[in-house]
Amino acid sequence: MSTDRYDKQVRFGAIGKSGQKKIREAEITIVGCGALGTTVAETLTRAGAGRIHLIDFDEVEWSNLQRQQLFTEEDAEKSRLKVEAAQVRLEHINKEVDIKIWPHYTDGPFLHKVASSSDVIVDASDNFDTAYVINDVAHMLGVPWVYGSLSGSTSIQMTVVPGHNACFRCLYETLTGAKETCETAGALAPAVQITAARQTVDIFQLITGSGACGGIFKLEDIWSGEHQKIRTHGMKNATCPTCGSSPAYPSFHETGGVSVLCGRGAVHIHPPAHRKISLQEGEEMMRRMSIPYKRTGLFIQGELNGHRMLLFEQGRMLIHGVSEPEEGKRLYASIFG
Amino acid sequence: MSTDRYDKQVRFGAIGKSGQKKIREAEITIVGCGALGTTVAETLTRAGAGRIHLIDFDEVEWSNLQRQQLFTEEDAEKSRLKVEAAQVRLEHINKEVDIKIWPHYTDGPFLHKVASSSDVIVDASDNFDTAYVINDVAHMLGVPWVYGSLSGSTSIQMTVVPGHNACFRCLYETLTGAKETCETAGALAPAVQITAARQTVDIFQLITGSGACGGIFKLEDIWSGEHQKIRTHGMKNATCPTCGSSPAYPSFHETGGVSVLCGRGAVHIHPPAHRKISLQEGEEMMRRMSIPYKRTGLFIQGELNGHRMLLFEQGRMLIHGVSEPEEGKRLYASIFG
Amino acid sequence: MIQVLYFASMKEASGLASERIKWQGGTLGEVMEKVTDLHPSISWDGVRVALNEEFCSGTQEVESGDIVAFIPPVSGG
Amino acid sequence: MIQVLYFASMKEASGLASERIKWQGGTLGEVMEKVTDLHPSISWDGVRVALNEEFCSGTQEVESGDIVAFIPPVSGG
Repeated sequence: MSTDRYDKQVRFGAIGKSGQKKIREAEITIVGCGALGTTVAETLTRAGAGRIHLIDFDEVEWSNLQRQQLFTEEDAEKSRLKVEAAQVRLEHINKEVDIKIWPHYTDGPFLHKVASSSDVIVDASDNFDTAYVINDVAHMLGVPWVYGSLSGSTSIQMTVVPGHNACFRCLYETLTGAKETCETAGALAPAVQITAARQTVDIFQLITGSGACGGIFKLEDIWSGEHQKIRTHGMKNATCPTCGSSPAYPSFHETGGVSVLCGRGAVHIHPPAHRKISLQEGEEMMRRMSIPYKRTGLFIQGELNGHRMLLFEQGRMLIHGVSEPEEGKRLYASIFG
Repeated sequence: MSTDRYDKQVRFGAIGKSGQKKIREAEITIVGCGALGTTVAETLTRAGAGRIHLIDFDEVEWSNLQRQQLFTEEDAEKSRLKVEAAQVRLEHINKEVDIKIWPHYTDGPFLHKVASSSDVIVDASDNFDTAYVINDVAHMLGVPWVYGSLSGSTSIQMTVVPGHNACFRCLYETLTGAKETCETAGALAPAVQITAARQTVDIFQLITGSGACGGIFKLEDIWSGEHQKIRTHGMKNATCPTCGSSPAYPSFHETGGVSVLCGRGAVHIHPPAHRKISLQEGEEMMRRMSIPYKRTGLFIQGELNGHRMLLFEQGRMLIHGVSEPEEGKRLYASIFG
Repeated sequence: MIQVLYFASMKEASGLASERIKWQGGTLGEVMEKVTDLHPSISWDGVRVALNEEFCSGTQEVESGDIVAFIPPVSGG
Repeated sequence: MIQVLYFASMKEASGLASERIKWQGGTLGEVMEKVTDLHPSISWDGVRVALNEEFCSGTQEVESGDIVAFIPPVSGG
């Protein structure tokens, strides 16, 4: 039946039968299930990877469909969790691959737990804060990670092998000022595909041990055609708090906070590490306060002052119709104090 | 509901609202619904194109799933026609886009008819013969076309604007000798994504009239990272039989023949132009010869000497379990003389 | 002459993907001053600079024929 | 020295994605002869040649510092 399923990949000399076997046994953690995450996850699933962890707390929106390839109109209509919608499609594509989903916010301790047995960690998030967290966790675990980012028609990709390459923090010790995000410059689907393709090639090279990825910052404007392969070696910082001789992993310990979601009029609250609220406790609280709610396997959906809100395990909450962090905090505090 | 559906594309300056309107009104013909065809079709569908024609006579196979992104295990299990399986998925992704499917072999007259009102023709086929046919038809119609090809980790892409650029025949007046195909060197999904991404950017530029595509042969080995943008201008041939001053369009008139399908042990027969057999006639013939068969909307499936065969409109036939063209011809002749 | 490449927000601020600039010699920092003169609306926040496909600091000497790329931070995924 | 890039089947036949070759001057055709000496199993059927990112014929002169790319036909989609 599916004997020649991976034939076109096995015929590629640098992979071959032994590479295919390594892909089959590989475990990969993908942080973010948006444009890059869905594309990389689909390719790895088609490629026959062993196990894929998909981390994302967000729901499918109409504006995602233009470039997030696993999702359909029905997923947006029903505001399905991205990781759930992705899992359903990926299992139709290849049921041999074990897809683990985590509708969670990515902080250091959480990622450290999920990715502890992964061979590669993939940054498919849409923000720098998460890249710093991945960079720290990857160095703590000694696992290579694959950075990717895009905006408009610009694509950036870089792989960091701990102990070998300048790390993300070496390149961006601090990041201040205006950052170009998909909000301001849009995001072209072909820029997504190029970024995800470069990420996937590096994942294949890391898993199969052939090819020499790492240490190159690949930059392309797919609209103008300008292209650069920039060596990062000169940026290596011997006293870097992530990859230097006395690492402190500053982003690992950052506690939760409030983030405003990209272009959605929604606020996402993740409580500090010492204050975990279970779904059980959340449900109890809502009942006590007579807040109308519905509980599913992964979250509780409720309504407070006209705002739709979703409460996840460990007390994370998504509040719609709010664009100011402070208002989100107030609403959160009105329930959990 | 879907007001901001294309928001991230509209925010991209070179597209904007007016570009989005042009995309919405555009008609695109895609020749081939394999790796490149499914990827380009999905991106254009998500982008909100007006109408997409998809041409391919083939069925989904297990070995397609590794890199052909619209298909699932069920499509392979049921040997669905590629264009039918693609249409179902594309309509789930964006029902605003009009997807027309053509389970046909691409010869000159057929393509000329299908693409007559298209703004762009896309080569997503897996062979040179079809590229020559597209090149001729595009010049007859005066419509730009977007070439793409790949093998292993190598990606090639080039856009030809009739009257402006050296054409495909200028570059490859004759093509002899060994050709590297997916059969010998395999085909990596990231090479597909890169090629399709470059094709889609050029489609966007042609449709929106911004950017300056055409005349550049883009070449990349995504595994090694080597990359070239080669100007084709010097190859322009003033007496080219396709784009020269007295065009003869030699590939337009080529009649049908027999082709052996890439790595499948199947033979595809397309009868010469003067000999068209309707599904009605085919059914009649099978009944008369007591060949067990089943008729669907688009084809008749029958069994002859243990070979599964599919008969399409106009007498095209796909015969499985045969790898020699001559044997295919014999089987075909045993029914239709 | 040196060739200067602008990416992401710098491409929008300059209105150019690339340009050639007359150059008699000097440091990367001086290239940045020159670019600021040409395109006053450019913001340098978080911008990284590559000289001939190698990340470099502002003290690096730039020679005629060199290629300088300016890369603002890009976040989206 | 010139830099030679091998793509697709030529990369497999040479076992290299690129290499540097000593060069005193001569035509593209002579570069091809040199490459055949180095890698006798290379097939030239249908190969197109680009010199400094421009398609060229075998009579073109090649100078030290130039980049030559060899591109065999590739069909797959």
